[in-house]
Amino acid sequence: MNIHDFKSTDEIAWCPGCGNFGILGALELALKKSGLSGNQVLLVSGIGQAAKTPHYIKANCFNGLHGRALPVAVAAKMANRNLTVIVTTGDGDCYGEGGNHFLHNIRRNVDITVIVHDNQIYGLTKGQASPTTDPGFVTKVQTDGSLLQPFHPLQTALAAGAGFIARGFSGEKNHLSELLLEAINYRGFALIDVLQPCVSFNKKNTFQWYSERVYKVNEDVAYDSSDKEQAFRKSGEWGKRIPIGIIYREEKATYEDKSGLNNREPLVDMDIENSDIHKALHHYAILT
Amino acid sequence: MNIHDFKSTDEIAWCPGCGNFGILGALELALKKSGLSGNQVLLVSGIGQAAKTPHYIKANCFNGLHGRALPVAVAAKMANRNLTVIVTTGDGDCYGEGGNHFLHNIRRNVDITVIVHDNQIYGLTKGQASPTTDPGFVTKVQTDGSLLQPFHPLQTALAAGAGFIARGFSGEKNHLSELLLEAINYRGFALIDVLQPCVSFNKKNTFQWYSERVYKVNEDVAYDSSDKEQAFRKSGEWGKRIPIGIIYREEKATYEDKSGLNNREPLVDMDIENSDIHKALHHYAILT
Amino acid sequence: MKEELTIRIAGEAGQGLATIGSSLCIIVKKAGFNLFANQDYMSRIRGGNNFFQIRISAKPVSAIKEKIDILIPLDKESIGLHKKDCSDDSLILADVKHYGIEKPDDSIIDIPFFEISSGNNTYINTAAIGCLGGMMDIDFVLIENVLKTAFEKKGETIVQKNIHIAKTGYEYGKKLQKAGDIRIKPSTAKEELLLNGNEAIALGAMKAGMKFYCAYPMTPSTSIMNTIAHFAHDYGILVEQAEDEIAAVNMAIGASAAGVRSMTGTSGGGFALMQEGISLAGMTETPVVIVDSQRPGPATGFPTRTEQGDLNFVIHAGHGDFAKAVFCPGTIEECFSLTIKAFHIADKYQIPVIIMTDQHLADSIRNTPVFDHEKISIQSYRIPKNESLSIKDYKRYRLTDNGISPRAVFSWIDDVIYTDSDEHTEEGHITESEETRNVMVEKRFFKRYKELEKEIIPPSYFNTENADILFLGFGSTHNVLKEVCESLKEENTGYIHLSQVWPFPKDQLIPLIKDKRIYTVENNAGAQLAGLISRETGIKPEGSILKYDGRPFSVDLLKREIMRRIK
Amino acid sequence: MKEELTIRIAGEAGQGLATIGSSLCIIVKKAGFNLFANQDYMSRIRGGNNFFQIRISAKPVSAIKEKIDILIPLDKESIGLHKKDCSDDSLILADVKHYGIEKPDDSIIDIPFFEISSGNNTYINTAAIGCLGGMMDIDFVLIENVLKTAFEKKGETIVQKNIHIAKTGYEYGKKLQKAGDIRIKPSTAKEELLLNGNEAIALGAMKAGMKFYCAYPMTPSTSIMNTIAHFAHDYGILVEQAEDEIAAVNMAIGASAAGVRSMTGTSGGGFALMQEGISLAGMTETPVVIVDSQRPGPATGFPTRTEQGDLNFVIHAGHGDFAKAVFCPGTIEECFSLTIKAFHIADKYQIPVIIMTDQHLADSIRNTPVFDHEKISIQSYRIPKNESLSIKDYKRYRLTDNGISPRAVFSWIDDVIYTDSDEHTEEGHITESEETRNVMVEKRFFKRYKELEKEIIPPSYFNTENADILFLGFGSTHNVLKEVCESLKEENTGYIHLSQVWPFPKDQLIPLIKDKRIYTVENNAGAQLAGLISRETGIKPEGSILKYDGRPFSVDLLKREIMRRIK
Ligand SMILES: Cc1ncc(C[n+]2csc(CCOP(=O)(O)OP(=O)(O)O)c2C)c(N)n1
Ligand SMILES: Cc1ncc(C[n+]2csc(CCOP(=O)(O)OP(=O)(O)O)c2C)c(N)n1
Ligand code: SF4
Ligand code: SF4
Ligand SMILES: [Mg+2]
Ligand SMILES: [Mg+2]
Repeated sequence: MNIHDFKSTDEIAWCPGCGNFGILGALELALKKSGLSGNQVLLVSGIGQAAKTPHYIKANCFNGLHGRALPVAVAAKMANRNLTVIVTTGDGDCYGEGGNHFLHNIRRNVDITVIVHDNQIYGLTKGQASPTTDPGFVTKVQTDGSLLQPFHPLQTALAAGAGFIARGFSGEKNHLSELLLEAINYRGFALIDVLQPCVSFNKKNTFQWYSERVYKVNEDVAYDSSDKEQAFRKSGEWGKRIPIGIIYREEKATYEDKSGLNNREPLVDMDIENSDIHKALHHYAILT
Repeated sequence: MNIHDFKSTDEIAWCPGCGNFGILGALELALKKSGLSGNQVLLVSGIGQAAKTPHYIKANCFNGLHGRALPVAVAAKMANRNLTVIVTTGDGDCYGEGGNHFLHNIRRNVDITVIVHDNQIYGLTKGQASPTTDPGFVTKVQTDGSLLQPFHPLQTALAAGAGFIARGFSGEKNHLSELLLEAINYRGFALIDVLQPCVSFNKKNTFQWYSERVYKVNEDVAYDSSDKEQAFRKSGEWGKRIPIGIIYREEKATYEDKSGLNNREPLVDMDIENSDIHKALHHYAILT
Repeated sequence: MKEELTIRIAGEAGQGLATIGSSLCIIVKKAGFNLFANQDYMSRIRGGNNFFQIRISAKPVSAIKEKIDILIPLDKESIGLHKKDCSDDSLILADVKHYGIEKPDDSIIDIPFFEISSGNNTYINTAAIGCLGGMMDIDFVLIENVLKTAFEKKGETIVQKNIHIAKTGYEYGKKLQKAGDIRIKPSTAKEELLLNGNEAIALGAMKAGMKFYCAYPMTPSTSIMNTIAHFAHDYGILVEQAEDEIAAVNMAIGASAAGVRSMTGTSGGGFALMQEGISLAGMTETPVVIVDSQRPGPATGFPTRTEQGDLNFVIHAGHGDFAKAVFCPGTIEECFSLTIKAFHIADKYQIPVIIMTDQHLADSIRNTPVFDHEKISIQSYRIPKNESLSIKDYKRYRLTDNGISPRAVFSWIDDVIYTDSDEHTEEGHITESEETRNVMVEKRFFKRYKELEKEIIPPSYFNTENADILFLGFGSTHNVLKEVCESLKEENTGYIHLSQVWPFPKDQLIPLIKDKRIYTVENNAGAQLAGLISRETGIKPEGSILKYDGRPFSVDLLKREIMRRIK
Repeated sequence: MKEELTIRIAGEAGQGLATIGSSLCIIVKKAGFNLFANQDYMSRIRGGNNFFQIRISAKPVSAIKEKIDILIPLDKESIGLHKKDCSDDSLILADVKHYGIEKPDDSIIDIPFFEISSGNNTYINTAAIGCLGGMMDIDFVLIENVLKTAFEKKGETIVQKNIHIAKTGYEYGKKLQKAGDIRIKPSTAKEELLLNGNEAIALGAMKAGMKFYCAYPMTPSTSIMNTIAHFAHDYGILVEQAEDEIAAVNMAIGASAAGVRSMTGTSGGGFALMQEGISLAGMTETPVVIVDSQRPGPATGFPTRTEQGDLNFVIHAGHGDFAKAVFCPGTIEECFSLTIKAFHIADKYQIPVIIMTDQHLADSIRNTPVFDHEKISIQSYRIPKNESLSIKDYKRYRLTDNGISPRAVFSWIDDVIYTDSDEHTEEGHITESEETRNVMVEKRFFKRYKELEKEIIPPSYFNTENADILFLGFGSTHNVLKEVCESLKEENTGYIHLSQVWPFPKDQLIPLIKDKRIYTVENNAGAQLAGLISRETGIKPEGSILKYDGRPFSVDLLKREIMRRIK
């Protein structure tokens, strides 16, 4: 009874009209196309609206702590490299509370896919500024408007050394599902930041606001996603025009390649009932 | 009895020959030149060899937790904007345990100076890989050599939006002290990553190794430190040649400017003994 | 006329329950009644099912009742979901046709809310308020005024429309007075505050001279930050949202080390992340006030519900031995006054102080006499600026008889100040000496606790002398315990409530409980207070009345549970 | 001939104390003696003053003595610093000329170490070892062999040079036998292990089938990671250094959730950062083993020294109520066996298990009988791969009688598995239901503890029946308690040692301590064990013998303190 439709029956707790529905649909589509079955996929999340996603997909799920999806995800992949591991996280979850894991897991380059539902707001906690909130945006906490410079996820990921960096838009479901499929198939840490309107708390960066700005980067004939400097420029674009698509892509050795995990029995399959520690004990043994 | 020589009498616990001595000397020099007196300066650090620095300088000191120098430093500055706040931290302290504060305090852009003693190793805990350790470097934990891609502090700081980004070398004391003075005088978050040989645990990136590679970026006539794309390229250089000097510099509004802190009485000087909360209570008062 | 009435308005998240609820609170208060309003909501923004419940009474009240007298369902689903909390006498006000209720039973009173609202769902709230007002015989002018203020910003047309609809609902309500007389005896008129526990904590912090608040959003603590942010300009406070809770606590410590009273607030998971920082405050002797607004754990748990499960975690917060104090206000008034005390103790003894509250106390609104704020005097324990320049040879950790070193402010004194998280000398430099360690432990731990014991808040109690059996609680159970035990005075019961759990008020408690049968009443599974009492007093409670389903005790449930213990 | 001897070698960090120390341990062990070696070092890499101390005895020993018999100072400063720990009979072996000692007193025996070392400071260690060997009459072949192994990598010339210098030192030592006879009765020969507590923990983890170790470096836990990394290839273990301790614990949980036995290790400050993760393990019912290798707090404290100050912090780790177990090995053997048990309990009951050790136990080396590892059988509690495919309708949190749900492995079963940190249904989906909450608390907390109580490790004890007065300890004080109390048997004293502090072995302890005078012996300021005993047994200790200067109890100090309590 392998599960290929990825349809969960859990009731969805998002607001009607939320951009998360588009992402959910695109992810379902990508998973269906991937040919994987639900028991081979592990969805990992932290806490937030975005982080509820794994419950709405019929695949394995680890819904952990706010900000801590990445460590769980990479370790699960290290433990069982047969899993396809996908993180569904929010801008607060991934770039705020989880910022340190974001930086260092890019360096680790474990083969996982990270989908950031980026609504530029803390949704579940009712609308405080997130790392990606536009400057000047007013909330109940940021009463004079957000003072901090916004975080640039794509540019930062590039500088930190990520090999697959993309931006999607929840309003472009097919395009997004293609991106997701590419990310899933990419070997290494793949980041997709997805523009996701929050109809309840972000009255600035609305569906319309994004729609008027996004354009597909690969429609731009001169765009070469393997050129890092161009990617730096492109990932800095945020204003009248916002690029979506694969911003940067580079094939390189993953953690599993370098650590030898790919050339051995998965950790989870090892026999643990008969560890023979003679050799290690011998190291400490002294015959009088 | 204002203190202008910044000479502490605390016994120095570093190894003989350590690169930290050069940084300490350069910092003392910069502080002397700054015309500040010790009681106006606050040195904040976390834990590590680098983080012991504040004890060796006669200025105010908050030597806090491993990885947590930045939050303490920026908050102290917010509380008392008359202080010149300087963080002395290590590559592990700042980019490892403290990575999230690094990212978000760049966004916050409080006027502080951050000196990272970058020995590409965890010194105090006896030589494990740090975020900046070169790939393949063997330690007792990384027995097959470090597998993670190294962290690029300057490039990442650039992408994250830092306005003052520099690299120094502890072997170039005068050059370094000039950099430090510029950083101290810069309004905003100033990062100086300082190449610092660890004679005890880093037998690869030695004094000689660095000496053979470093060159001053401003000797390069074509170098314009206000050009972000050029800075991206320059900050990516790491190999045969390693640039030192100011890699990027941009004048912009600080947190204190934007929050209004600069136009008001410092928090620390406010009267706390006579808070009159009539107005706030009135908000909740209902007359039957 | 009735003594009291419990009204529940239930519907989806996003149907404006909080708005209708708070308008109703103001109307009811203005009409001269006492009230206690609590919220029950899910961890989602739209949909699901939430409720706002208001208990209205001639006498002051501050706990919930189990059964509701009037249910106003804002959708059909709410009828089924809340039926279980209705009694035989309950009235359900519902638009039978609009909700498509097929066989309305006797308890349902059909009111054409949809029609009253001219066929516009968004006005049903207003129609319901009007109707309730009519049933309760509240002067319509009060309702009119509240609606005016509430809709002022939306323009005159909207205001008039609301008033019109409320009036129509009001007339319906008047007619219904016969169906169930829900008029309540009026109370005496006076100016009072209408606010919840978190707002009271925020007010306390402002009164105490806090100038720096730094936190990461987390339910149910966020409204402290919202409230402080709202008044930040008025009181010159800097509110900063941190990137995570570790930053929040370290920033609060940093600002405090620089001489500014500062605070942070969070809930269990965030409090967990602050452990190392709390230990840092202990070691560096930096005052800091931290609010743990509890919700049910472990881990993410029930984000919007209530529990008292962090007691042990909070009193043992931070690795190593150092002094701290933990307050747990039981009333809105205590939320205010103990926050002020928290700053006082933190500053005077240079220690971390934790205020433990929970979702129930944090979010529940009641009318409270205006705080006696003018009589409160705040004292700063820093070396004052004008005395600072004469300070010579300053040592941050100077040894003194009582363990407290005078605290100077960076840049106010001429000398420099060393602050250190390692074991340190009087000067604040790192040391490896065992002798210095011994005197520093003495200073931070033994001497500090000796001082703190002098300032312990004694437990409050009722009928302890005459009672055979006593019920003990801490924090938010105060009100329900009080109401129940006062009503059971004749049964030889009494109660004791702790507003401070650390240092534990053992000397004050032992005489009260010695030779009595005691039970604890706790909103947790671990009977944590019972354990604490055993450890600290050597007296073992006979048992505990525990509730850990994420909901507060109702007066009725607690009464039944207490009666079972008495028999 | 003597029964025993304590030798201390003292000098700066970087003078190779650990190397000389461990060579000496091997030589002494090979010569047929028992030994206990502990390290005292500063939080720095070079300079300062550290020592390596070895107690050599005919009988097994595992605690330190207060006074040293032989001091070998590697620099002049060490003479002054360690004089206080010498008795009138102590010998100090020093190169009077080389150190420029002006008026050597009687205790100083002048040995021209510098000259023996051909004027090369780096060989002084070797000269000292040779000299000690000669004094103790150890067969030189043993010394030669150890030096060969130690310097093998540096080439034959260096090996020969060392052997030559050792031999010259040896001859000096032989001549000194008259000055102070330090020969010890030999012991019986057998194969034994020579290792410290952390190495034993690492071996236990390997035996238990741990395949994933993830940690952030922190003294004194780092050597667990080093040891596991050393053997990682042999046992197919993945060792990963995390970016911080929050990542470390969440990674351990992630790997475990995916079906792999995993562990992390840290010290107080890092353990503080793991609190939320521990709570997550509790909520998601994910097995995980965490080592807290204690050092003195609060905050950074004394990074390289010892304390037992985290007891309360550890047993109350994590917000909310959930089941956990805490072991605190007292011996090197227990470091091994309780680590295996920790994995067993974690896996069987799907809970976090914490192993509490401390710097003293972690870093001290002793000879220990070879672990009986072949008899230990390890059982995995996952649904085995070959049974997995027949699993239908899997529910991660299926309700069962004992609260334990069968644990399936992702991808092994056909069905999917939902794991959740919010309150959840049997399927693992988020819920808001109060009924579900109640059964889940029942499952995670009440039923789990019921099961765990069945597996509690009973306290070990000595002379409890006859003694009037008992001394109680936990963790690393086991050995010193044992040695002292056994020597005081005639004084009607006994001891009890706890290797498990949570769930607390109250049923086993009460009969032992009832009607006795009891004292606790603790390496902390807070008398935390005493409080725990009061709370859990209702029996209040009369007092506590506390040491909190960062150094372990010596046999002599504890004996004096105990004698004071007896009188
Ligand atoms: C340790 C901790 N801190 C804070 C929270 C409260 N919290 C839950 S979700 C959230 C923000 C979520 O924002 P984001 O990740 O952008 O998700 P969104 O709801 O916008 O999809 C916060 C702060 C928590 N659950 N745990
Ligand atoms: C929470 C916590 N984790 C770990 C440690 C242990 N620790 C102390 S210093 C250090 C690494 C220091 O490396 P770095 O910052 O590069 O400083 P360096 O010693 O190299 O100058 C670590 C891991 C600690 N003190 N606190
Ligand atoms: S609050 Fe915003 S992000 Fe959350 S479900 Fe609603 S619309 Fe979506
Ligand atoms: S260990 Fe390295 S960084 Fe630390 S003091 Fe020694 S040489 Fe310097
Ligand atoms: Mg968001
Ligand atoms: Mg370093």
